[in-house]
Amino acid sequence: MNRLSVKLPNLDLDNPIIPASGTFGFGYEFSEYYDINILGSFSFKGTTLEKRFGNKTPRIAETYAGMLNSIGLQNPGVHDVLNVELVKLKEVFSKKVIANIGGSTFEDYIEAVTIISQSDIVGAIELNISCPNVNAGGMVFGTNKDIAFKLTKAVKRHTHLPVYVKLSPNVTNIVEIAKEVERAGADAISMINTLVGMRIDLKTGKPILANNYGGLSGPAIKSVALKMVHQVYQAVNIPIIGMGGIMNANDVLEMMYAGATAVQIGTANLIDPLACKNIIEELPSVLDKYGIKNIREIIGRAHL
Amino acid sequence: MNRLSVKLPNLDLDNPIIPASGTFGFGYEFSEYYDINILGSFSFKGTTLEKRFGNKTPRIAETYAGMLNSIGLQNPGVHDVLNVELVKLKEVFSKKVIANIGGSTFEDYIEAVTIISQSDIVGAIELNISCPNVNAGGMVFGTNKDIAFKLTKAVKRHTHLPVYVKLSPNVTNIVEIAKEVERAGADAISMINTLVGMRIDLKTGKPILANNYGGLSGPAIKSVALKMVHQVYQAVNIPIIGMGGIMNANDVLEMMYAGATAVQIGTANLIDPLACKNIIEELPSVLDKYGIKNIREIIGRAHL
Amino acid sequence: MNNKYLIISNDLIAKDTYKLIFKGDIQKNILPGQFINIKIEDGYKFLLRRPISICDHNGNYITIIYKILGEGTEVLSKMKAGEIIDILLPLGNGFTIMTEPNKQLLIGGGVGIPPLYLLASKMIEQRIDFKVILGFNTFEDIFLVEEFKALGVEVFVSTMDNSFGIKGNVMDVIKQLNIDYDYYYSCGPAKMLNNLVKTKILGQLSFEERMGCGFGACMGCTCKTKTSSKRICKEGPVLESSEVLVDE
Amino acid sequence: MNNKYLIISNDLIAKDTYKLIFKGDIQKNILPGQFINIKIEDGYKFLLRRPISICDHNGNYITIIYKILGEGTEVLSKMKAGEIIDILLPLGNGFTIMTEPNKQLLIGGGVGIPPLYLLASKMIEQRIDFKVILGFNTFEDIFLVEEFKALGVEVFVSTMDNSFGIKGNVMDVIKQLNIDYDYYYSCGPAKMLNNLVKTKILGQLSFEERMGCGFGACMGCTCKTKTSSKRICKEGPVLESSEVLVDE
Ligand SMILES: Cc1cc2nc3c(=O)[nH]c(=O)nc-3n(C[C@H](O)[C@H](O)[C@H](O)COP(=O)(O)OP(=O)(O)OC[C@H]3O[C@@H](n4cnc5c(N)ncnc54)[C@H](O)[C@@H]3O)c2cc1C
Ligand SMILES: Cc1cc2nc3c(=O)[nH]c(=O)nc-3n(C[C@H](O)[C@H](O)[C@H](O)COP(=O)(O)OP(=O)(O)OC[C@H]3O[C@@H](n4cnc5c(N)ncnc54)[C@H](O)[C@@H]3O)c2cc1C
Ligand SMILES: Cc1cc2nc3c(=O)[nH]c(=O)nc-3n(C[C@H](O)[C@H](O)[C@H](O)COP(=O)(O)O)c2cc1C
Ligand SMILES: Cc1cc2nc3c(=O)[nH]c(=O)nc-3n(C[C@H](O)[C@H](O)[C@H](O)COP(=O)(O)O)c2cc1C
Ligand code: FES
Ligand code: FES
Repeated sequence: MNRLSVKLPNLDLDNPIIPASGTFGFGYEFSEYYDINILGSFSFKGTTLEKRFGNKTPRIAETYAGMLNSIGLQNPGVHDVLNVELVKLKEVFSKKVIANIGGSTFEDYIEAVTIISQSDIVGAIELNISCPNVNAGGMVFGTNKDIAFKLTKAVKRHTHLPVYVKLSPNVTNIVEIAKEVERAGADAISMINTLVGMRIDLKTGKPILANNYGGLSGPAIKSVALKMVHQVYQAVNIPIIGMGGIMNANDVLEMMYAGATAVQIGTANLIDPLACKNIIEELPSVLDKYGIKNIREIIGRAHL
Repeated sequence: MNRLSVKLPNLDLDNPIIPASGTFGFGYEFSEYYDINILGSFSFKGTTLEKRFGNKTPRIAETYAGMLNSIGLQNPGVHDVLNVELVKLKEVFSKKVIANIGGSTFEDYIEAVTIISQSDIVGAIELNISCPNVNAGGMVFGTNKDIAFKLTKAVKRHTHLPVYVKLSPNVTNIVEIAKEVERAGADAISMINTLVGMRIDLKTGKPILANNYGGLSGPAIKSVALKMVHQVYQAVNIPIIGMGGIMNANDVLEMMYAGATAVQIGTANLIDPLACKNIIEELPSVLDKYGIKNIREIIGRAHL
Repeated sequence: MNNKYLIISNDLIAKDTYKLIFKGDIQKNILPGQFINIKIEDGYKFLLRRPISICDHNGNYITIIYKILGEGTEVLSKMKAGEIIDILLPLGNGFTIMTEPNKQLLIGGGVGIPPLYLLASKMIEQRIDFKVILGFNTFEDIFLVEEFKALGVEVFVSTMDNSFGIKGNVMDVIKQLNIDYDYYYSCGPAKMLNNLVKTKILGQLSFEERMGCGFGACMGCTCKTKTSSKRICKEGPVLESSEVLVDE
Repeated sequence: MNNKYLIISNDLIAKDTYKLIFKGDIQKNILPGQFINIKIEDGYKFLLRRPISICDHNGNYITIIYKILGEGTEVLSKMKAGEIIDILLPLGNGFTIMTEPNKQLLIGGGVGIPPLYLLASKMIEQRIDFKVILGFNTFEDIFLVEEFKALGVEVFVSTMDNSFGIKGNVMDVIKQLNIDYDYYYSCGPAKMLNNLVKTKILGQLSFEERMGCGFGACMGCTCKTKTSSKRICKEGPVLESSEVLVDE
């Protein structure tokens, strides 16, 4: 085993770097920039049962050290993802991917999960119960521990794949929700999705986003993500995939020290399409710098 | 009335600029830098019934576009604040101030409020139910709507002064809490206190803050604060004092567009002791730039 | 992939408007109407890149023209020859030059004008006949007019305040001078583009949208067309008039 | 108040260690042991200022010596003569020079050494007799030794790895050379300061703490003393040994 490899339920990763859902499309377009097979895995764009256009534009605003998005789960629907997108992906990617699934009702989630589970390149389901940009479902499910429990349990019954549940940071007590989804059978926890924020255009006096509010991501949220991963690590026994503002290899280490087994990189991909490649290449020398032989040994180090 | 003046319950402000609690001490030390009488008002360091040393150091960490603090309400106790600090302040400041009061129990809060209400330079109480850095009371009170309701109601009975309640952003539903404190008789809402975050030292592998977690403030949280102010503005009828990441006059406008009647400036004071002075001086030209005659007309403009 | 480029010059050419020339190892084919995406600084104050159209391209040199519109472009305007900037390029689809129509028009408004310059050069190379209409707000805003003329094409200029050329916008020019055209290429304010689509005459229009990535990854810039949805940064910024949904 | 200063020079003087001289309208009285607080850049990547001790002061010129310890000091090390930096100064209480004791010692460790240089100069001006002990990790880290010698005082140097001078830390120097002293001024690693306090000999010690503001506003740097609590940035960084709580 190489010094960068880590294990998630049903996924053996060559390294802990996973592009985050929504910031890497369905992956194949990034092979214009580099051979994406160097990635640990990747989480594809949030997919729903039916095709969705998403919200009106503007969907993007900038804020200090962060960005807001209100995409609203634009995606071609799970059938097209299975039959078109993942087929294109297979031509350039030989590893397993993580299927990020959203929905408005329990039935939607279950059906989408059932369908995507047929794909032989999907290694795990990432249950997105934390999208702040949709009216029904999404974050509403992820901010209520009982719904989160029930949905996780229901989805688990409909797939042979491990289910990673992606949590929202927009809650009073994320530990409580993490424990509930663990109890419901979740195999791992992905955290954090975006915080909710807004920007206002001083010239027009109107919110910049057509949808008013959007999800805040990028360096601005890193310390919040670290704290929540650190907290949840103490409360659950399943692995955590940490994310939020990771921009470089140092940030990867910090997130793993907090308790993450692997990390996802979101916003950084949008600013530099080579971000994940650069981070993977940077990692060995950063490990050397801190005298770390093997990246697995640092998971949760801040708790020692 | 000048074009910058605004009104809060019992406070007529020459301008909407108020240094935020915890970032301006008890004010008088800033008169080394400028005549603090130019301020709208100011909110003094969170004061508790008894004297408090606060948490162990390190109490400060930096993060992208933000800082973490875990001061833990260090203050000399309400008696010394009344008899020493405010006496020194009166020598250099001729306006009314806002008394930021913290506590661990209902009794603490009530007694501290009763005592500080005797001061003739205190114009309003700011009930801090959102400090993330204390074990008992603090944020625990501010994240539970029933406790927030009861505490506000109890405090209201013990002071002739208006009570502004300072809310925590670390909640699933801030609107719900804002409505409850309004129902309990709050005269205004101050928001937001800090988000909770952490940083880890890569060399030692330990959290940088002795207390592990701290409150995140500064530009990183501005978009979150704007969104919460915007939401609460739609739900309550009492004025909002907005804060979170305001660094310049543009940020002031944006916060007032979102719905704030006045603003507090926190972290900016720490980086530049002249921050509030600069912002006050910048305001008229920024109003001119956007064709605003009078700053009162922009409160809540983003809702039109 | 090395995204570093050397600034050759960065000069004020009209009110708040700058012309920046940079140089680098530009291996790729550049089409008129494509854009670049600039990282304003290394830090995270301006986290996102700023999209700017390619105005001219010559071997390893690219020219852009941009207006100070906010804080990012303001910082950009202060950069000096000799400094290095981080740019992704070329992005987007670009204009497709049509050879059939014989009364073609290039219609540009304000900072929508720059991409039409490279288009005009290419059309001249292909010996296509066309006219150019450029609309500005006021005399002080005017730029690139001389350069278009130097290409040897007929150029009509309008200003909203009648401080130069014909009074009004580009549509007023067409009406007043009774310009006859059977195809157009356009870039400019959304309202102008919308009015052009309404004419039902066929053409290509370049749109602006707030972008997360600029290269197709985030779905931040998607717009609905008559038949599908398109990412302005990838399947755009140039759309055919026949597919554009009109804003009534 | 204008916090802008001009960098005169910024040179590598030992491993990862830089000497920066800047100039400005320095009206205020500067005491040895006081510090400055530097804004590394305009943006918000490094939001907080970096505190660095004043090493030397001469009219409108101030010298600091700093080590690259993280990202902020790394960026600082790349700044060049002619650039402007934003600095708050002077901050903190500084050392109080004692005239009574007649076997005084200046004890510095690593990047704690710089403030002792200005102190030494002032003590010489006041014709006070003293010796200097400077501790480093290794030969490559050594700086300022020649400058101290040039003041005409006796200087003892130690290195942990025995690559230069006496082997060990400053306490080892005192023991080995049997140096007799009745008062000291010290700045250096927390452990060294703690050991000095334990000797029970009287002296002044300069402490480091992570700071929010550096000028007393945030209570970020408070430490407990025997009788009260003090802000390292305001009632410190220099504390008297008699008030310091020992860490056992
Ligand atoms: C495909 C394309 C081509 C463009 N070509 C040109 C050109 O050739 N010349 C020129 O002057 N301008 C052009 N623009 C507009 C230019 O991108 C904006 O003026 C610029 O991004 C403003 O940045 P700022 O930091 O000054 O403004 P801010 O308002 O401070 O920027 C904040 C955020 O909003 C975005 N933003 C603000 N206004 C716009 C806008 N109109 N379009 C897209 N994003 C915006 C910024 O990119 C940034 O992410 C083009 C835009 C697009 C999409
Ligand atoms: C009163 C005082 C005087 C000092 N004098 C000197 C000096 O003369 N020469 C010198 O080389 N160093 C000195 N230091 C230490 C210097 O402040 C830190 O090395 C520097 O802040 C590190 O910044 P960074 O961005 O490189 O590190 P980072 O780790 O990236 O900084 C992150 C944050 O932590 C703070 N921080 C990190 N280490 C320290 C530290 N040891 N002390 C205080 N804050 C820290 C930074 O200021 C910043 O806010 C002094 C510190 C204090 C408190
Ligand atoms: C443009 C954009 C689109 C996103 N879409 C999704 C999505 O479809 N599903 C999901 O679970 N998270 C989505 N996210 C959240 C990210 O996966 C990630 O949780 C978040 O951005 C924090 O990581 P970062 O700070 O590295 O960006 C999206 C984020 C961005 C910026
Ligand atoms: C060092 C520090 C100390 C603080 N102490 C208090 C406090 O005592 N009481 C309180 O209500 N808020 C306190 N706060 C929170 C601020 O008043 C303010 O709500 C928060 O910092 C957000 O504003 P900003 O981003 O402008 O700093 C403190 C903040 C900082 C940075
Ligand atoms: S801006 Fe990201 S897809 Fe177009
Ligand atoms: S650093 Fe703010 S009080 Fe000392």
